[in-house]
Amino acid sequence: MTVAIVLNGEPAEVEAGITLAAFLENLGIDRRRVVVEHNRRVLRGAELEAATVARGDELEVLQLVGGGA
Amino acid sequence: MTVAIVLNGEPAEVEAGITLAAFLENLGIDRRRVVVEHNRRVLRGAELEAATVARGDELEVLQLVGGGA
Amino acid sequence: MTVAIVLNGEPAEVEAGITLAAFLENLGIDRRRVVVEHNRRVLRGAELEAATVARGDELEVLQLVGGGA
Amino acid sequence: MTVAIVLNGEPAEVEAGITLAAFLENLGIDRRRVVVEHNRRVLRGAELEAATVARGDELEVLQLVGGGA
Amino acid sequence: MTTVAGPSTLQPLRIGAATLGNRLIHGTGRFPSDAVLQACLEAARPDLVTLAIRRLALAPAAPGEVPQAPRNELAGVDLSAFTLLPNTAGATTAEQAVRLARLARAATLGDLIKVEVIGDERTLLPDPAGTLDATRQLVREGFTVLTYTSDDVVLALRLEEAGAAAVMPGAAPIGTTLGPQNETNLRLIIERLTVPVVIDAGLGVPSEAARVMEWGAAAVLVNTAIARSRDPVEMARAFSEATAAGRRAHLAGRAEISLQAAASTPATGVPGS
Amino acid sequence: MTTVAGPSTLQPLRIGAATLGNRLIHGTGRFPSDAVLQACLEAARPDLVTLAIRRLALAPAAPGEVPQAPRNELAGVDLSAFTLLPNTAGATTAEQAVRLARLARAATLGDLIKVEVIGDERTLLPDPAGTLDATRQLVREGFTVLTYTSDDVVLALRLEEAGAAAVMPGAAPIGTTLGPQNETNLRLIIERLTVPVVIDAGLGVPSEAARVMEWGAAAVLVNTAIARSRDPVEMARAFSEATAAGRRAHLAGRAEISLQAAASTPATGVPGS
Amino acid sequence: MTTVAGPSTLQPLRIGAATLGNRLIHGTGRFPSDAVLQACLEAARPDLVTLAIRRLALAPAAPGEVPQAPRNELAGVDLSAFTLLPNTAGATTAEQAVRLARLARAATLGDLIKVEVIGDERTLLPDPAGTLDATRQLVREGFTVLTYTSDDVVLALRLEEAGAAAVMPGAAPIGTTLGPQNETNLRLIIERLTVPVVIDAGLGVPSEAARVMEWGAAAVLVNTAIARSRDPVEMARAFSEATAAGRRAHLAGRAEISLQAAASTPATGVPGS
Amino acid sequence: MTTVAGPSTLQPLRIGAATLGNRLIHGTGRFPSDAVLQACLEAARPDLVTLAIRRLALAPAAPGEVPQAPRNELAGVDLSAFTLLPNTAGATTAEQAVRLARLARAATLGDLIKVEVIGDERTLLPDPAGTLDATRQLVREGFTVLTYTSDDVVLALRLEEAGAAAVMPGAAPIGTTLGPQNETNLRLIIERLTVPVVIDAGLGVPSEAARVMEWGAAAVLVNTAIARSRDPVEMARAFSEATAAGRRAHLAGRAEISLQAAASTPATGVPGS
Repeated sequence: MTVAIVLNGEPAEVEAGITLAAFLENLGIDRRRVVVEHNRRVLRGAELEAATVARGDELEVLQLVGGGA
Repeated sequence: MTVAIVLNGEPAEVEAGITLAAFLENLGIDRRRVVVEHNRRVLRGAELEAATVARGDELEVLQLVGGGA
Repeated sequence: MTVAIVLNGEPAEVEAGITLAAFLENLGIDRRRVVVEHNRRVLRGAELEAATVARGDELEVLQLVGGGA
Repeated sequence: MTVAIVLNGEPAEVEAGITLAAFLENLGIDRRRVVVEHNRRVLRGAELEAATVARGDELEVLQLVGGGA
Repeated sequence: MTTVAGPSTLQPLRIGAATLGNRLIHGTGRFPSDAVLQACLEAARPDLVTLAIRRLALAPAAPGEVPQAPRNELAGVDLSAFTLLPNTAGATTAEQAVRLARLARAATLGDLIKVEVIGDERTLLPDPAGTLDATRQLVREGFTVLTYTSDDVVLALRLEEAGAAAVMPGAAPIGTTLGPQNETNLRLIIERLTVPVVIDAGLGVPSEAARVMEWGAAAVLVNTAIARSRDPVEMARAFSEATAAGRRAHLAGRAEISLQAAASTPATGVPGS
Repeated sequence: MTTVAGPSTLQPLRIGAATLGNRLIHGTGRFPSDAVLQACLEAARPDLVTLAIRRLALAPAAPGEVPQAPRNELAGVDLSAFTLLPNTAGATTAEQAVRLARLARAATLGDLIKVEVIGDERTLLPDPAGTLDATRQLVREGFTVLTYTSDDVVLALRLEEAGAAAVMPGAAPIGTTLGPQNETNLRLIIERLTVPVVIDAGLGVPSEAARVMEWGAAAVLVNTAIARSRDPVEMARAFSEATAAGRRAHLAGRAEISLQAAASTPATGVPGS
Repeated sequence: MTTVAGPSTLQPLRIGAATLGNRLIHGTGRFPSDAVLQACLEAARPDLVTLAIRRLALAPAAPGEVPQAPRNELAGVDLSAFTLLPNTAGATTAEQAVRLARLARAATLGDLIKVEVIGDERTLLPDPAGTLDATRQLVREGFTVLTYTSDDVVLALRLEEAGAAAVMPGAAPIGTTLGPQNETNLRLIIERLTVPVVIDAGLGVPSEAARVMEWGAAAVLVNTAIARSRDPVEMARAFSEATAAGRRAHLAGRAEISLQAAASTPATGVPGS
Repeated sequence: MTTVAGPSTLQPLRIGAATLGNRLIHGTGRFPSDAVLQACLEAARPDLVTLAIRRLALAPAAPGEVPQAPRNELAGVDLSAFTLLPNTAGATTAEQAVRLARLARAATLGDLIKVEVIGDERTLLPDPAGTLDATRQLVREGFTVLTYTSDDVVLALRLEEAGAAAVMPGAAPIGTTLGPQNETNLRLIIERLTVPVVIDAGLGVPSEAARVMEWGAAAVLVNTAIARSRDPVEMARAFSEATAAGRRAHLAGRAEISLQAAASTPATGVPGS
């Protein structure tokens, strides 16, 4: 069963109750290279194991990119 | 009898109950060349005849001066 | 009979012995609007009546034009 | 016996017939640190041994100094 | 012949109720005397004149005497020919500026106000937040607000959004007469805003007034550069002429800059060449 | 009252037999048409007008026909109101310049000549040696010589020593309209020379004319910046105004630059401060 | 002999936990490739490197496939040698900047943040109010805040009062490489602030980096001028050298400007003179 | 990976027999002491060093005593590591310059000569005719001539035609440290000449050395700006670094100036935007 969330500003369907750690792993994303915001709260390290996704969640997955000004 | 007021930021004694028009006249000030603020309210024209001075009033008498920036 | 001269830097044939005044008139040139150099000598006014063209002469006919720098 | 010369633009008396090498030595000047012009001719090395001073000579003794522009 | 050189007239600038045929706004401070100021105004013939509002100096009276108000420096000046633009100079907060503006409205019987909120006593440069707040408040109270500001482009945009009738970026710090310091920003402000942009503060010589007018400024405000000239009257006249010349040049459109030299005289037809 | 603002008149500049009430010297090349040029002259009202001398184009006549001279671009222009300043433009040697000057004297019936000896076809910058030689020769022949030169200070001094009646350093390469490139040198030339210094070539906008006049230049020569404006007539007028404004400002004396800000409005007497 | 020329070392700059031996802060955007960026960093050897934070691009997966994250442009770059300065670029409000800053803290495991709140999409110039609000909020949250701002002097003072660890006025609009536009304001900011002033945005060539360092800037941030050079690696090296040279010159103190020429060679002792 | 950042070496400049790995030519006049000069040379490590030639001061001897030559200011300086570039400073005519050059050749045992013929004692600006004549004569005598000149473009072309091995336009009058006054002319000279162009005289700070090198100058000559710094040794080092940085930047090619702002950080992918 999947639930509807907003992922990086776009509607997405994800497995209900999945941890964020597992979600990233499923997408093939290296956790050490991204930073995750879950419902406007930034998650760090072990918090990704604990947090699970629920219907309507807002999820942001970001990374460092080149930039100057 | 006089009352203590604040006139242009300085303590002053003025005749109790005097109208602002009379007050200016006593000082030899031409009403048409000044603008008066009475307890933070700007008075115009005939209002000077009506307004009277009471203890603790704040009175400002200002004029246009040269200026640019 | 004509003779070969150099007119404004170009070879030209003109009537032998013609005065410069007549030469200009033949070309339809208003004498008051030009200045004439005859063999490197600038001619003024009446000199145009006196000077005649001979074989090999260098003749320059110039005028004022727009200019600044 | 001395003769009058012009040394660096000033009148001077020097021993008649002295060589330029000896002249410099008498003044305590290290030949390697100066350059000498004798009657507008620049002398080099051994020429100082050969050249002798005569009445009316113009002698310039110069050196390198700090400079930029 | 299609081009005829008749007398040329420049369109006036309108800001609220004010109409500026002459786009030189003339200050009235720091003049050697009121006589000189009067003569300057007659020479420059501005339409809009700035002034300030200050406490009347009430001389302490000796016992039994009536206190005397000292002579006002504007006393000898006939201001009736001009539209008056009082400023809020002296204010360091939005509140002070609003208070001064209300007093100025009563004194001039007009709605024009030049908002000035100083943020730094050393440079007399404006306070961004206070300037914006005062502008908003005075627009709400129905004033025609002309706001003195820095050359910050975004702040100028915000002032326009806040309802300023004109935005007045400084060329350089007040009173320095250093001339325009940031051509890029001043031109960006002129280009981006819809309301008139008046270059205020720091102009030093008439050529600088002409220059900013050529960029498209709607008007200039000049005070110290006139008042502190050796000959203020002739300088006032010169600023007036130069401002008009700059406006005219802006409308005419400058010749394109060429990095290649080009003779203005024909290259051919030279004898002996 | 000691200062009175009556109508102000600027003293004219005299160079040889020429008298310049208007210190804008107006060029006549590169205009869109003779009608536009005529209108510009009516708008700017210069006293001194430059022009050049060139071979009459003698169209080759068909057999049996009289050859026709093409219409001269100055044909429709009434030059009678102006003093004429012919130039030697086109010359690349002193000899050519002298030859053109003699022809110009016959054509204009005047002794004024603007010496111009170009040393580089790409930049049209003047040849120092040729310029100096031509100046010397023409002074000897009794001309009133105004010499176009670079911004080289020593060369300008040498031209004065050679007898030039005026020295005309370029602001920038001819026709570029880049504006004054070397303030230091131009000001040094103005300061060091006794004869009038006329800024020639490369001015782009009226504010630049005003600026060099403020430095103390005696006059400016403008051609391309007017001729290539979108509206040459209004631009001519603007240059005329700005030149006068700059002269006036020079005489009035600029306010001293202050690195410290200074209010033009009194600092005291502000309520609530 | 009192002066000895041993090897010279410049004191490092400290901003919060960061120590900058090299006062060139190096950007990482707009490079032709990550290989070129890596080479630039090796050539310039900066201590502090800026970067940004952005959404991971999550490619839509075909049915039954795992979606692929595209290659990150920083992938091949070893950032371990540098202190990281993430920015809030992309924010147009204080709220967005704060959100990006929190994410950046998690991503870099550091407290340094470069606040950037854009107020105008066309010029990318900063929003005064949003910039100040974001600075205040992030200081409260314990960040070491370096704030990008305009050349507005009073705003810079307010940012210092708000607790900014460094203030970063732009030389010119971001990405233009126009170089410093307002020397007066930049120098006033440097002079008036106690915290380090870092010149950010708009520098175009190494000489401009040297110039602002000579004025007393604490550091410079350069990105586009390196990334868009024909040879970014050599340009990175040149900026690094020029920044150090400018710092050194600032400390050494410039020779006083003389309006009078003065020979560096003795005037006397010349034969035949 | 195609771009590798190995150590970078700049190609040396050759002028006659001289090879300049370091493109800073170092002057030796006006230093506080020979010890400081020595330390500067050790810090800057130039290849080419200028000096002058002057009459030995022959102190008048008391009767019976040998006159003493005073200590030479270069006495404590080891010049053996450098190629020497004597100048003809002090000359005001071509003849004097030629005479000094011949003496310098004997003194330095080299053919390099910097021609300098001053045309004006107040500004120390060069005499065009004398400069050109001296150059011609010394080229004929087999010297490698580097000629100091003004920023006059045509004169620079003539000097190249006359056989100068390098042409050295001044940035500003000698000793002023005003920095480059005429970018247009200096760049034209650099662009038009085939021989190396060395910017001489008037540079004030290292950023200006970098700037003219960025334009494509082959080298710079600096004296007063180092000698009159508060810390000449560090200033010498800074000029050396900045000159190299400017050269490197010239070769790398500057990023194109954009009048449109452009973010160096990606515009998309910002949360909450």
